[in-house]
Amino acid sequence: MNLSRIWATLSLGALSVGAFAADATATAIDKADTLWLIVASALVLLMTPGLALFYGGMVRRKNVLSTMMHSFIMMGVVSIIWLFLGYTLAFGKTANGFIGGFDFLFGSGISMKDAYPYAPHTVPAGAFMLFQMMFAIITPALISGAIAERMKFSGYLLFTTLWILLVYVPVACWVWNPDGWLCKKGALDFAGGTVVHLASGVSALVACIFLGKRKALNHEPILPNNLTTTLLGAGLLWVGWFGFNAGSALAVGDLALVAFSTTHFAAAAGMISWLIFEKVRYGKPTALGAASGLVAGLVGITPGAGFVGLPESVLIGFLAGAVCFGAVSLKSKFGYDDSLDVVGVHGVGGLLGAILTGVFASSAVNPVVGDVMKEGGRSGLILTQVMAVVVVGIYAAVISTIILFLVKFTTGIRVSKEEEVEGLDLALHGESGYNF
Amino acid sequence: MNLSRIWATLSLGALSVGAFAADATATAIDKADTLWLIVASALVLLMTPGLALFYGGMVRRKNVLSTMMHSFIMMGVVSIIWLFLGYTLAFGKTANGFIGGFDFLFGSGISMKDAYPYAPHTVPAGAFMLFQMMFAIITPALISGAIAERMKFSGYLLFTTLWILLVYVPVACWVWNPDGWLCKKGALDFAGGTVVHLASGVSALVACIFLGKRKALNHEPILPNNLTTTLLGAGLLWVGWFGFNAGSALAVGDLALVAFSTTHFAAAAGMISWLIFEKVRYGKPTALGAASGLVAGLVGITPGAGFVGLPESVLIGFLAGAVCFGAVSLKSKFGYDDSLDVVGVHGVGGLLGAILTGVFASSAVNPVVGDVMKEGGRSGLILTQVMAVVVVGIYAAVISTIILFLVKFTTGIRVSKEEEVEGLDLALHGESGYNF
Amino acid sequence: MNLSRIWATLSLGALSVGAFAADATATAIDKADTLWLIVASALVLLMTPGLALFYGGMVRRKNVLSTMMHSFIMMGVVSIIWLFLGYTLAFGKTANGFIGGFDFLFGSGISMKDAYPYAPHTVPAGAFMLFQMMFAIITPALISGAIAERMKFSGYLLFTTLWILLVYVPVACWVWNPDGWLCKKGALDFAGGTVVHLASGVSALVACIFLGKRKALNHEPILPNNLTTTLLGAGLLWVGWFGFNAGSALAVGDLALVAFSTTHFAAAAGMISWLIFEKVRYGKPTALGAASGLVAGLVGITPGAGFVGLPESVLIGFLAGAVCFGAVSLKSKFGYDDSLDVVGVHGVGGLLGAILTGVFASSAVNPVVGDVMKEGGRSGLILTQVMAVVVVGIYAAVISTIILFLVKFTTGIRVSKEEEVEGLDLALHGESGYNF
Amino acid sequence: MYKIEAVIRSNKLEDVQEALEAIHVSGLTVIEVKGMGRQKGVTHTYRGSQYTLSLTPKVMLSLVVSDDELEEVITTIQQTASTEEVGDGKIFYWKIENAVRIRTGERGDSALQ
Amino acid sequence: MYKIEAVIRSNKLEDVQEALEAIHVSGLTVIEVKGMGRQKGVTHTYRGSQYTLSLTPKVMLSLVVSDDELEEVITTIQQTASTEEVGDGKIFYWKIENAVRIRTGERGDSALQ
Amino acid sequence: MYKIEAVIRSNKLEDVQEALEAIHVSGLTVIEVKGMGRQKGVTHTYRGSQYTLSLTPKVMLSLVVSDDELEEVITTIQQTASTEEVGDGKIFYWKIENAVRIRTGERGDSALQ
Ligand SMILES: Nc1ncnc2c1ncn2[C@@H]1O[C@H](COP(=O)(O)OP(=O)(O)O)[C@@H](O)[C@H]1O
Ligand SMILES: Nc1ncnc2c1ncn2[C@@H]1O[C@H](COP(=O)(O)OP(=O)(O)O)[C@@H](O)[C@H]1O
Ligand SMILES: Nc1ncnc2c1ncn2[C@@H]1O[C@H](COP(=O)(O)OP(=O)(O)O)[C@@H](O)[C@H]1O
Repeated sequence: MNLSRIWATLSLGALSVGAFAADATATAIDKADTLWLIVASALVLLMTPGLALFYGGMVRRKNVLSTMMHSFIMMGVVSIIWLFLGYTLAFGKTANGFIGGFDFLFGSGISMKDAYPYAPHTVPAGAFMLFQMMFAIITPALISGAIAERMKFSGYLLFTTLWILLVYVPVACWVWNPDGWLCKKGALDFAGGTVVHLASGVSALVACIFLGKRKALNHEPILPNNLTTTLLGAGLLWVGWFGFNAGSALAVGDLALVAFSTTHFAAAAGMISWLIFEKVRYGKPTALGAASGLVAGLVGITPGAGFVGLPESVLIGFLAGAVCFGAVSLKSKFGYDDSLDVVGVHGVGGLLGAILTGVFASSAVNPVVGDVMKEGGRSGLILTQVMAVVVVGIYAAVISTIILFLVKFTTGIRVSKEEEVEGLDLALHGESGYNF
Repeated sequence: MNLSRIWATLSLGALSVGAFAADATATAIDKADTLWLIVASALVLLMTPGLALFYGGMVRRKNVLSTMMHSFIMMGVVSIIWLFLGYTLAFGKTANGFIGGFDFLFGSGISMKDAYPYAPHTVPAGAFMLFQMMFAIITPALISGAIAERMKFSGYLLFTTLWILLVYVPVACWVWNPDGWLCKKGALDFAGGTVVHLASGVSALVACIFLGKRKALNHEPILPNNLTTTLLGAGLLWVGWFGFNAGSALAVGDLALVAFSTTHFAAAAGMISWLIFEKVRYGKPTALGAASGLVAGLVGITPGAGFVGLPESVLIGFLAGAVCFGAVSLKSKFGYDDSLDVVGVHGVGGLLGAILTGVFASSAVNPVVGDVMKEGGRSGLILTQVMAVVVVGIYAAVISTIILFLVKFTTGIRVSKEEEVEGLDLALHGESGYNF
Repeated sequence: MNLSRIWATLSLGALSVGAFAADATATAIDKADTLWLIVASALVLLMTPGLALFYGGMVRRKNVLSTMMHSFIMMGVVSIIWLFLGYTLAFGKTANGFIGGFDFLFGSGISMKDAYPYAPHTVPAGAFMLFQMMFAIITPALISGAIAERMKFSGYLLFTTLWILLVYVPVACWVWNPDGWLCKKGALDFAGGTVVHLASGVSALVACIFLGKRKALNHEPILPNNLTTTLLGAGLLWVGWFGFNAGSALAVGDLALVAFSTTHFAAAAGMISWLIFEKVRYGKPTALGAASGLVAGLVGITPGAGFVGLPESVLIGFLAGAVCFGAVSLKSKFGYDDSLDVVGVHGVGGLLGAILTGVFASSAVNPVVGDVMKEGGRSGLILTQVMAVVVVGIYAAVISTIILFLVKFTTGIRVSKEEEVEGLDLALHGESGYNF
Repeated sequence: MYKIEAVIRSNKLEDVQEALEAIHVSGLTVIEVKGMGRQKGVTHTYRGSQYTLSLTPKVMLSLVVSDDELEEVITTIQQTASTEEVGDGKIFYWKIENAVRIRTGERGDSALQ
Repeated sequence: MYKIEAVIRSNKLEDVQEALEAIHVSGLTVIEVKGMGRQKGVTHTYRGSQYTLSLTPKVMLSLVVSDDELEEVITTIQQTASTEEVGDGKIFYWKIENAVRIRTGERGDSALQ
Repeated sequence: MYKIEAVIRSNKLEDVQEALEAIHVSGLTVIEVKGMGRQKGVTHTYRGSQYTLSLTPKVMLSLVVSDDELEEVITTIQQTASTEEVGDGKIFYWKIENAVRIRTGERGDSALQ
């Protein structure tokens, strides 16, 4: 991932293609680009309620609200953390490439008129901060699928607060801060395959092992309470993901269009592929399979959205659908209880996508790919991708484990057996989802 | 419909009005226009989950997922078909005006930087391809409402695949390819009254007659399982329709604003009109009536959205609400089982809208109208509209029938009586929508 | 509120900051601004279905459709009224500052190419009319929460029709018409704290007292039928509110970004604050509390969205969450039956927000603030804010009372006891929300 | 020991519950049911059609009482649940052999207290 | 006076209702239940797993008839509800002591009419 | 032949079902009910208010067994469903006249197998 280069290429590239407004100089603010980032931010925010529905529909009736709360509360907690501390640690001037400085502490110094100072953006810094915040909101919410139906709400709040500051923010700094060390290594991650999906997927694995299985697992059927909710959530995720991936171009132009297209086709292919494998393996293509497959496709294309061509995006989506289906099916073999398959979809999908980005990235699509392959060629790029994945994966796993211990010995981490049986909605929130 | 002329007018018109950026030459890419098409594409995609909800809420509980799948799966299947084959057959260079050539086969030659080569667009070809794809996705999904609660999933997949290639793509070529034969005749269809609604409505009629009635019809009450879902779907359709109609202007400007406004007012009037007639006829205005009426208004205005004035749009919406209400009420007289009234709403609404476009189109709103009325005047335009409707209607009916026979003798078309009684969700997908 | 000045500042300000396109003169139409208003209008429209879901989930199962209808029907009724009469009375040339003239009667004279004639906008008048209409649609729908579960549908239609014309339209004229008398007094209301939330909140109070309590209150538990619906609604409201507040800048630029940010942070803080107080007071943080708190934050920031800084928006959101929580908790003490807490959230939140706008408005954020404080300084501004709130509050209360009497003696206002027991869905609309 | 099954209007549930508590009925089980009887069903409007559902939502109370409580309980239910409109419902009762409290395993009248 | 409880297939409800109306059964209460028996349950597919639910949705009819109606009602239900496939359900019946019409308070066979 | 009605905790259903299958109970009907008893209800928080619902969700098992199975079935249910906390529920049983298998029309004990 090397966004600084991408951005440079973008604005310079715009000059050379001539198709786009020719009066854009490297740091001039462009109204259309700014508007796109505003709209994309709204679209990415929409993904969090979308995720709440996607996850909420899959749990048992008695846990639907607690599961949805896991996503909604991130819109509150992470936003405030981001404004006051997270953004500056991720995107402040970094000396060492590991963590940002305090130049934007408490939201100071974030201009609504001028661009982010350390990269040649064409949008005001405030727009960039908002857009990045939406990513920070959804990432810990993704993890919540793994620990659904049994985690204490206070423990979840403490966990996500620490996780944002100790895992997400540093990794975002490494990969997305123009001076981040991974950014400089030339690893490619267009919209967060590593930062968002891999980091959350690995942490989800650690967290669900740490928490242990739900009492009901392998004992009584655990069936989704409302799959129409899950389908609606999947639909909103698809739409929001256009903002996520195409918005990551940070400008209106060919890269945004490429990212929009590859996102769409990967989602389409992921849906079809999951259904085919499901049909072959279990005899019936399911609605939940369609929803899961499209999400797998979206996850798989995320790191490569602005680097690969359209036919390649179909292939990536198809592979993501197939591999994530396989990963989810194998889950029971490994014996951890990842309630809503965060590991199988986001962890495995993010990993696969990062590596496939290395395989399929094309300089015809994005000149940045030529730059990063100058030294090591294709195999060098793939190695860099693997390295980035491994480093981020190990880091996320280690820090998440430490945080989980900390949570366990402070707020506590798991609800009591009685609360689990009663359901978290009533036990923790004093409500039930439906009073029909 | 004569989009090539509309586009020409638009970009030239922009020069003359002077209100919009004056530096636009006929084929220069405009960033705001490009962004609008990106956003409009996302909005139109949102309509498909919206439709899934709209339809899904209306069937019986046991068929809610299978009905929603009819829409969702189109986001997968049609997308891939479109990229590889559909787009080129619809919008490739056409010699005869009947079917496009292979210049964009497998997605090749679709530029993300330069405009579509055969019309003076101000947006990159990739954006145009994406936007058109979203229309192709929702159109066969519309048909699914007619065959809900009894069609085999495999049969549906085969039917829609063939239908897209043999009905939608040719008709789109005739009407929307700048060299399509109907396009050259000067028929007006701003956003798909004929291509989308009439074609799907007629095919829906054929399909539901071909399939036969649901066993439960006239035997037990068939009540919608969840009207809140249907209302939500209607709300999303309304919002998405702004992208559908106003996006069809392919540029930010007065036509987009006109189309946005007429779309809104027709939906509003359609809702009111349906409710009034329902109140008079059955004594109570229903929530489903509100949802149906607004959709009828939206369908009715689609062909004329960029050709008529605001007061006319209120009238069109009102008439669409009234006539579709009547058509739906008469359904039982004709004895076919159109489960969710695709014929009454999309078929009749599309037909009505196409003709009313002829009646109310105004050159004050859109100079293209002056062009097409130069030869035959108002009555000539109306005749052209009728002709377009008749040709497309007959073509869709004939080809759909052939496809249905083909499906019947390959995958099979209708579920067994037992599966119908059990419900398609469990029988075909191994799931149930709600596990409360 | 002084939008005329804001707009002037905006377009002039754009010149001085230099960050935005420098070729914008005071009245030239800008494509990016126009597109933003189109998109923002779609976002604000989405809020009405969002509100339908937010409210619909909170009532008892038997009233879910009637409650959702209260919102949906406004999309029909208010749209038509607005086009033909409302817009001209609110935004037509006003001599006295109290009510607009007839220059836009029946939608005539609303240009789709040129700007609104009485203010230096950079968007076509049609876009402005549409955007304003979306506000007019949702405002009476907000009131419906107070009278849910017991009002006659015909009475509701008559009430809202009169209310739009006799309360909303005049108040909008005073505050948002560039020649409105309150506008000229220099009261600040960025996006409708007074016009939308206070006016609806006060009218809601009057209406629910007038109607009397629901029979079931204090007799049987009244529990929300579907909180997942309410959460979804809250999510859509949040996203739509970006259009509401940031769209009110009427242009892409720093003010839109400020408003977007403050909106977001106030919602986040409102959610957290409500949950904290709820946890302290009742022992458990609820999902409905999260939804209520974020809406309270959104309401609270609405009048100040483009006038205050980011840290101030966090504070405003936090205070709004806390104060609205308190107001809602005290409701039972006062003995009126405000079914869904319109008074506690929109009335109190709008009031608080208007006053806090006076307290925190900063000329560093928006130069207009400097202008309005030139004469009376900070305390003068606060006094003006209080005055605006008092005048609008009293006006809304008086006129609403008169309308309610009128409704009572014509269509009737409250359903019969039997209908209330049976549920309004079946009694008034002949449907039930769920047939599971 | 008697088992009483009473089908009543859903909106009478709260009142009946209160009335029974007032005469110290200690336990009660409630079932949501649909009833067909003389009362005519509800009419649903669904686009072009109207369906009259013959089944109306009701609530069934199922409770077991000792022999000496029987009459008082029946009278209480009957009087509280009656609106004197068609559709008020029915009470059925019959002698049963025994009751067991699951928690303790005890049987007989004491299992009811 | 007899109480009949019949567990039948959900999709047979309409037919049975009609058949009972044809023999002038005046009242009926319907309960949604889940049954376990010889019939094997439905298989749900849920991502990587398949669950066979042992309980199948059924409908239970609960009705009280006078002594002389008993046989006809039982035969009607049995014949209408039978598909001759496993899972058709069961009818149970027993003598009960009395019925009360809530509306009027009247007891005995006349409460049933 | 006996009818047994057991109101148990919802989360005990799986266990009881398994225990009954282990003693070869062949059929069973399950009804979702709400119960009032000594157990205090659940408290719902709703904005400014808190409601304690007196009714707690429970599951009612309805099964008919032959005379010689009765005791074993009752003991099995009682022991499996007991948690020794208030709210475990009750078992009621009574003699019934007969059972009919709908599929075949056969009556008596053989209809139960
Ligand atoms: N014979 C019966 N067996 C079982 N339930 C009955 C019987 N008759 C009536 N019911 C129940 O009682 C309810 C009310 O009966 P209905 O005849 O409508 O009114 P009423 O009892 O006031 O004459 C019905 O909806 C049904 O649930
Ligand atoms: N002993 C029983 N007690 C109560 N209900 C029973 C009993 N046996 C069967 N049932 C009910 O009857 C239904 C059908 O029984 P099943 O054994 O599957 O088919 P069949 O009656 O055709 O042999 C079951 O689902 C259950 O609800
Ligand atoms: N007399 C009764 N008649 C019918 N059902 C009863 C009766 N008493 C208790 N129940 C049912 O049994 C459940 C448990 O009873 P409860 O008194 O709470 O606990 P326990 O049986 O452990 O003392 C109740 O919720 C109710 O459904």
